[in-house]
Amino acid sequence: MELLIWLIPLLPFIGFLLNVFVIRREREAGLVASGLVAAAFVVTLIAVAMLAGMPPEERRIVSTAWEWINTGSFRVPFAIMFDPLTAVMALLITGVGALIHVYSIGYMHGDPRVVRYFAYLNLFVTMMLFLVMANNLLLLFLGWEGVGLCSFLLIGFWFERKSASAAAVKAFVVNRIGDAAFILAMLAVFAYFGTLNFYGDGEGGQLGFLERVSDIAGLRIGPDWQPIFVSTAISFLLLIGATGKSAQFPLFVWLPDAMAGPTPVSALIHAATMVTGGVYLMARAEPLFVASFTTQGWVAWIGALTALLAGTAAMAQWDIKRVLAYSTVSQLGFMVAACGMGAYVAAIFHLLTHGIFKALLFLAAGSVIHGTHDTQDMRRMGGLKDAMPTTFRTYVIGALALAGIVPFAGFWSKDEILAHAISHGHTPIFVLLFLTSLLTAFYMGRQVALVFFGTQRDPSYHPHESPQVMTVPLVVLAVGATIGGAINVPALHWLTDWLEPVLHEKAGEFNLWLALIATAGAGGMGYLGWWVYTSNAAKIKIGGKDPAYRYSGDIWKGMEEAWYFDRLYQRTVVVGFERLADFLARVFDPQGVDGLVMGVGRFFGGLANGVRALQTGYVRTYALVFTVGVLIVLGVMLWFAR
Amino acid sequence: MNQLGFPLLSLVLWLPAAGALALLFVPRANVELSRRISLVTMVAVFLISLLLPLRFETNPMQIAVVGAPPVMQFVEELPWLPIVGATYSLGVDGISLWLVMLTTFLGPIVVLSTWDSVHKDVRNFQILLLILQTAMLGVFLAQDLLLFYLFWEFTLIPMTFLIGIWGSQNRIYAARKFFLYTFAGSVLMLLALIALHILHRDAIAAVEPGFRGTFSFGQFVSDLRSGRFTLDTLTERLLFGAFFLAFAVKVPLWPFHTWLPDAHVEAPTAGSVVLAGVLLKLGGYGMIRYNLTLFPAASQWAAPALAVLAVIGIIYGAAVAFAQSDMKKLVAYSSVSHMGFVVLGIFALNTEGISGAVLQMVNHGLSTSALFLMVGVLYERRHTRELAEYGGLWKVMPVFAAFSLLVALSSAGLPGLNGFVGEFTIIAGAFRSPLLGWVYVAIAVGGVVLAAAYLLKLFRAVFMGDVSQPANANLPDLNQRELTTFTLLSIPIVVIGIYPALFFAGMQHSVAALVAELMAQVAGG
Amino acid sequence: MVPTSYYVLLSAILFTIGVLGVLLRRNVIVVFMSVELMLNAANLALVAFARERLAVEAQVLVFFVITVAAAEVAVGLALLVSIFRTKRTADVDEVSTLKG
Amino acid sequence: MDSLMIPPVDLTLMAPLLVVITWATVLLLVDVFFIPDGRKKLTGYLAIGGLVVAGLVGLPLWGVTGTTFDGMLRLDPFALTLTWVFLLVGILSITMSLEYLPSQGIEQGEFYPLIMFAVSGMILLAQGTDLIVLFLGIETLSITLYVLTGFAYPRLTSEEAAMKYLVLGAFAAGFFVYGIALVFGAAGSTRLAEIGAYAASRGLGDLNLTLLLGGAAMVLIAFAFKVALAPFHMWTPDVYEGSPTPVAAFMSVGTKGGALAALVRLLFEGLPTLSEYWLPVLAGLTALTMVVGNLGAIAQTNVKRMLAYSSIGHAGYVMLGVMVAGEQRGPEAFIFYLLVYALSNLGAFAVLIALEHQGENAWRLDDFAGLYQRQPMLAVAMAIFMFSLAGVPPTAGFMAKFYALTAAWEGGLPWLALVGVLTSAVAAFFYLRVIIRMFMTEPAGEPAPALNRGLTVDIVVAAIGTIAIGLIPAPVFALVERSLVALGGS
Amino acid sequence: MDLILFFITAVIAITGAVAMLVSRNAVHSALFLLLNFTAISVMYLLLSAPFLFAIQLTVYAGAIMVLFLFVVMLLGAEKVEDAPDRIAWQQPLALLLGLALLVVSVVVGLGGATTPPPVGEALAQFSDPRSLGALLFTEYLLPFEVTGFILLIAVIGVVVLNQRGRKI
Repeated sequence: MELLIWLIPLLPFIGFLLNVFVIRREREAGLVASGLVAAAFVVTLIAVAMLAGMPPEERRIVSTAWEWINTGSFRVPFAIMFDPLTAVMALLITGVGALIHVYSIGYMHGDPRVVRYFAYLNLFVTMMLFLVMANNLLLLFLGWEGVGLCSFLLIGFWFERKSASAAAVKAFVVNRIGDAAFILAMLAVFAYFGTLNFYGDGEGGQLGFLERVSDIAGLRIGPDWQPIFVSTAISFLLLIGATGKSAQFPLFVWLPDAMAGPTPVSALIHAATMVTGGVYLMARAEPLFVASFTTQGWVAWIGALTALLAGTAAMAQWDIKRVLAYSTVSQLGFMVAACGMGAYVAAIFHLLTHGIFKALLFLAAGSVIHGTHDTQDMRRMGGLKDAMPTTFRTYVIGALALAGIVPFAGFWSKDEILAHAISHGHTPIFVLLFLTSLLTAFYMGRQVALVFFGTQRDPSYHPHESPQVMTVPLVVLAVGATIGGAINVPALHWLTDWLEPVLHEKAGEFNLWLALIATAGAGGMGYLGWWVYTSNAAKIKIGGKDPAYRYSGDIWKGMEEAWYFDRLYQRTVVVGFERLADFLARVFDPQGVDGLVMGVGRFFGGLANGVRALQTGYVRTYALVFTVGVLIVLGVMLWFAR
Repeated sequence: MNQLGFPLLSLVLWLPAAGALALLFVPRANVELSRRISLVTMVAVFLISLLLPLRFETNPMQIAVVGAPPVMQFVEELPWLPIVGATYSLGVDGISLWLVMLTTFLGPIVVLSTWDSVHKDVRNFQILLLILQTAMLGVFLAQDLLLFYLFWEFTLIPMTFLIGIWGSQNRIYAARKFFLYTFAGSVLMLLALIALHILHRDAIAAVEPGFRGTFSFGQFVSDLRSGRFTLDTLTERLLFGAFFLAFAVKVPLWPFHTWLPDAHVEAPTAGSVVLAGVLLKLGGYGMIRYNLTLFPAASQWAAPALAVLAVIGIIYGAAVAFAQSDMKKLVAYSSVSHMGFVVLGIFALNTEGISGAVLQMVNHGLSTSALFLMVGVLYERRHTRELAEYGGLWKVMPVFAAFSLLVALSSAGLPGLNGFVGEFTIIAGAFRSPLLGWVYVAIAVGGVVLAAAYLLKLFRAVFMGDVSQPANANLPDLNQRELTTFTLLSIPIVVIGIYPALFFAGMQHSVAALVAELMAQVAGG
Repeated sequence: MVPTSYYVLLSAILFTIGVLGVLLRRNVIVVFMSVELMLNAANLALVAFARERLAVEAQVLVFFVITVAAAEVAVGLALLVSIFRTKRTADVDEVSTLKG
Repeated sequence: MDSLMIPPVDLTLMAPLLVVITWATVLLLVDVFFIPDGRKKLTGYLAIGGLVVAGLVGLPLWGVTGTTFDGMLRLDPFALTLTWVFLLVGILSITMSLEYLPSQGIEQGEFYPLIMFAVSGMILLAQGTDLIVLFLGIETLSITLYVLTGFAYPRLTSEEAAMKYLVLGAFAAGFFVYGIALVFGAAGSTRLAEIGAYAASRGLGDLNLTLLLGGAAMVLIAFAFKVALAPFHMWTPDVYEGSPTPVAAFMSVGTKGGALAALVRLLFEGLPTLSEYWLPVLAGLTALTMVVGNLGAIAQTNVKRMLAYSSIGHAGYVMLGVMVAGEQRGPEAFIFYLLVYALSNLGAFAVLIALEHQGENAWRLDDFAGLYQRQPMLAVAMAIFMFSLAGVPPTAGFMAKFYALTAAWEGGLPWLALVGVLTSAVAAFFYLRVIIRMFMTEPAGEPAPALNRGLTVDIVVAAIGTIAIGLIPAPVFALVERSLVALGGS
Repeated sequence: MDLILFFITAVIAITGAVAMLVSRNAVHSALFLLLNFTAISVMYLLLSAPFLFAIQLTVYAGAIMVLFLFVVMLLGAEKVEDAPDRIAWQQPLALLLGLALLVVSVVVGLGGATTPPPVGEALAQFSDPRSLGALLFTEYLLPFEVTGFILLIAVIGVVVLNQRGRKI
């Protein structure tokens, strides 16, 4: 069993190594990469089955490979574990991952660097698996940064494009800000618990910190006038880390730009898996978060605000992928908000369903892009439903799931979150989230209308359906998006039970009224979106403004720019830092610090010139100086002899 | 004598010098032969030095009790200057072990890098490299303060020539600045050595008449710890300061860093590699070996202030690096930032901090050397170091780009690669240190963010985007030699990243003993 | 008898005048004369002290000093003559090309 | 009247001195009568022979301690070691002059005997234990050097230098004599031992402190002038620059060495009990000297003049040892430093000579440009000397500086050691400048300098010595140490 | 009596010295210095050192001063100080220093204790040139020899410094 779980991350890693060092041909690369990830999926399934065979309380396998860091009291093993939470994450990663790998074979066909692409993809899966399988924060961080790296590589895959390289660097650096907080959180954890392990190895050894959260109950740090709870400090730092990775306010700005990468990448990394890392982290560190009421409030508010903010931004985008990107941010906001409200199972549930249907949407969008010869601007699309029927159908399924229409997967998970918000009294959060869900339906309706209905607005290309290697994954995912909700439908709540050993949560009650209202609202808004944009199709011009712009004006503009946050950062933080760096480098360092050093040199030079000036060449001056010396020597000696 | 029965350390120490001597007899025109002799020597030194970690006792029999001198291994001792009690004594412990290995490891790499970059007076270049190698090894190996100082100062001479003769346009200015700055920085250390010697002699002579004094590091330490020799607070602080200044200039700690960018920018690639790879480590090593060990109380006293400088250096170096358009300058300032981490770790004064600092020195040696080699590869092809001159090379030189990315990420502290382990251990140490605490760390972590910013800026400017300059369109990718170089460097970069315990294990005992002593100082006074 | 201190006082005055001569006069020959005056002043003091102690050695010393002074003057004047041949001056300020 | 009773004279105790002085006198005659113009090199060889013989004659005297001429001369290992150093300096100076003189058109046979006379003056200074002997020794040395300084006839600067040297030297001699008078007035004797005994009698009430101190101060000033301690150093740069280069080389070590040897005797045999008065003064002068010498050198672009200033600075470093010669390490540091300085500095001057051509000098820094490409070995040797003078390991200069600083610290002058290291950091600047010119700039198109045998010998000996002593100083230290066991007492 | 003679001589000596210092003609200076030397030789007589009196007159006043005068005449260097002083700033400074030096030397010189003036046999011995001569050849034999060499060196020096001009 221990060996088996090691296989899960290792299989894709082997794929990575093969693709880097051995494989040179496109065909082999795709097959090997997809095959190994699929194999990992199978292994994961086996592992899950074995896990299910164990008694619920013992469903955790921990395996240590070697001591990673051991210096002083600071010991971190290179250890992974497998428990129910990890299991569902791993299933999502390997499952959706395998499909996306297969899809990529078609999508990336003909790209000169496709081998490298699959290598990156494999590496990503490896790192993502490490992220979810790590048994300590440091190894989690390894995966965390590792997926960040792969994200960087894949966003920048078409590095020739300026936007791609800029987006890649931006993604990495913005993530780094969150990571810095993550590092601090790790240090704090280590300082207060003496270990970074989540759980003990189950053999009577040291317990992990998640099992010992009570140790820090009531502990406070900080200045006397403003002490904060240690649990708050740690969880808040983790929260900042999560906002980076999961693209939450205020660090969400990198994700829309990240769409510069190949679309399957957007599907895998920037929708289904990597960006959910933050949510996973919160779920994993649930005892810490729960221990801090303050942080939980922050988490909920950040999630809800992000959800609304990104939802509004998604409404006003023209780029097919940017809509989905903001939608992803928005949905992640849902999950985060759920975590903040204590609905961890709901968060994970939504994570899973969202992983499936958002991957579907992205892949379908990719199929659209593929079929329209790299067109991404929805103003140049329209009427594609006939040219690409499979894509259209799967896309609609994905859209319905995202919008939260019964019985698609998104409905169940979203509803669970909303129900939790109501039932636990988080009314403001509920309002925000509900509003967002309405917006979601609206912009998905808008998108479907813009892309698939009406007439093709840009006749310069001939749309065609994608090859089977791409459509088959779409169909598979569409099935998943349709029935995926089943894993935690209110009556069965399999997922809740499954996660119970980790998240200790009982199934919530199904709120029929809410479900009805939400579905009705979503259906209505979705239709509204579809209707507005099909009926106004004629007003949409390539490069033109949105019909809604007429009514909302600058507000629409603000939505299109995601309320100018990106630009705000650019103009304050980035420019400020650049100016400061420039000042330090061009003025302060050469003239200040080095100037001081050179000043010392000049000082001695000046003294030297003084000595030189005294050396007049006149022997009488020399005698004069001599006499001065005589007087000094005599004077001092006589002074002493007084 | 030692666990091997033959003077391994002397062999390692003097073999490069012997190679230099042999090169003297090679005709100046026979360029290829000089290079080969030099390479063979360096490789031989490295292979021989491999015996050190192999035969190193990670947990020596002698248990480190508080008050005992540091346990040295492979010890050699010969009388050298009996009149002042200075001896030719060599030894390694867990702290110097890896630095010695770093030095011998970088030796062949440096020589390999000269193949394409140095065409002027090749033989003498190699001679200087070999001599420099001996000098640097001497600093790490010497267990006698006078011997140490001798090697310490001597490193200046070959390096100055390397910069001054083979450097680029502004080389004279840089060479002069390098020499004078570092020389001036270390003169006070000479005085401190003398003071220590005399104070110690006077103290011991009071007990043992006829004692003529010593420069033996081990004896100083054991007498200090056994209380036979004590320093009053002011003296200790002054001596500490004198030593520290020398090391701080070398490291270089902000604000003593301004010689570094000049030296790096002007030095030939091999020179930069040695400078960044090993020479800067002399400072960090000196702080651990001498400042902390000899003056524990003063170290405690000064640690917070020095850590402030270190933290300033981390941020400042990173910010200034970010603003550079010259690749070498960028990497040079990144050294300021990275070495700031090292100093921060050292003055955390705990096991994590110090062992992290040692490992980080090794890491920095590997990563930054590789970065300079990377700049060198580009410079040989295009003869410019301006970022604006490049772009899109990922397409043109994919292998090179891959290695560069690896190196940049290692330098930026990506987990799984070497840089992260060092940095993280250091800040873990600093966080836990009662002298420093989270404020220091919170700022230092900013350096991690900025490191990603400037290194990716570098990477992006060179490798990403389209090939804008026609001159870049047909640049050849790495040749066999360069490939070997980068491959060799990548191995430890990855190995340290995923299995640092191997390296920590060696230094554990020494660092623990040192820290125990520091702690005893706190308890005692 | 005249007290020794009177002689010493006189000698000090003469010595100072000699020093002033070196400091003030530009004529090399006069400078040499001033040096001679200094030596003489010293001799005077020496003899005065010798008389006080009745130490004959001091007289011997004076003898040596006079001899050495003569030798020095000889060399100095020879040098002056040599310089004068090219420079045509005995002004000590004129020989000031070496400086800085 | 009574027959004169000449006190017993033990000539063996002054054998080296005797050999040098006799040989010089005879050589003078031989030169005039037997050696034709144009072959004056032969005189040089003979002079070298004489110095070598003098050195050999001294060998059996190793370890002998004794006085002669009624206690006016003293032979002890201290004096003997210094004698050897002086002989070495003489030999090296003559070696580098052999070709220099004809190339400058100033070859005259008298040059070599004069150098020998100067050496004899230095030996006299090392051996003398009576103020009057010291005075005469200084005058012997000085008058010889006045002549030698003015030796480069067609060059006006040579005569100018001689004139300046003479005027100031005579001025200083005036103070010396006045000092002797005052000391005699106080102590009633010129013997160092008796002065010491008198000075030690303080407390008995008959000590005439003011008189003694005043006299001692004036004598010290005269020595300080010879050693070129600031502010009595003003003559040094001009005189070094003006005089023929071998003479400058000789002076830079010789004069200093002789005067310092005498100073050690004076301070530690005559005035040890008064150290509380003279030590601060001398320490102040030393500090000033190190500062002024090294600062002055910074501004120079003329290497010869730079070396002159540097010699002032080095006088300060030697003084570190001299002042604490009462301690074990003082005289050791002094002699060791002197020896090392002699090697390095003479070597540097030899390189300077190698660059000079017929009738012209090549002392500008620019003349050193690219020397490495023209004459690699010469450049390397010069670099060694420069590093040694700057005190950078592993050259002998470092060891010497290290030892001098140690001695100073031990002697209770840590602040002076501090000044020493700080000024040596300043000094690195101008030594490095020469090195940079030689190695890192392009040659200015000058033809390769001509190296002759004598110079080569000089440079090679000096370079090897500098490196060897730097790496393995123990034997030399041991020698110096053993030679000094006897000093301090008596 | 002695005291009066001393004062007269002292005044003459100082006058001679000062006059030497201030007179602008080198010949005058030499003559004034001669006056001073003569006065000092009288002092030697007063100090019961007749031998030195003779030496002073013959060597100094006779030989050296003649040498001075001779060179002055030979070179025609009586008046070299007509040109303006290039370092005139130094004059007041020099005078100041001279004053200070005088004060200091007086302080030093008068620091000496005064023992009662000696008389009798011992004084006679002191003033006897024979005892001086005896000392010269016994105790002071070495300095005496060295003085000889110094003179030799001086002679060689003079020759060396002046013969080559003719040669070249």
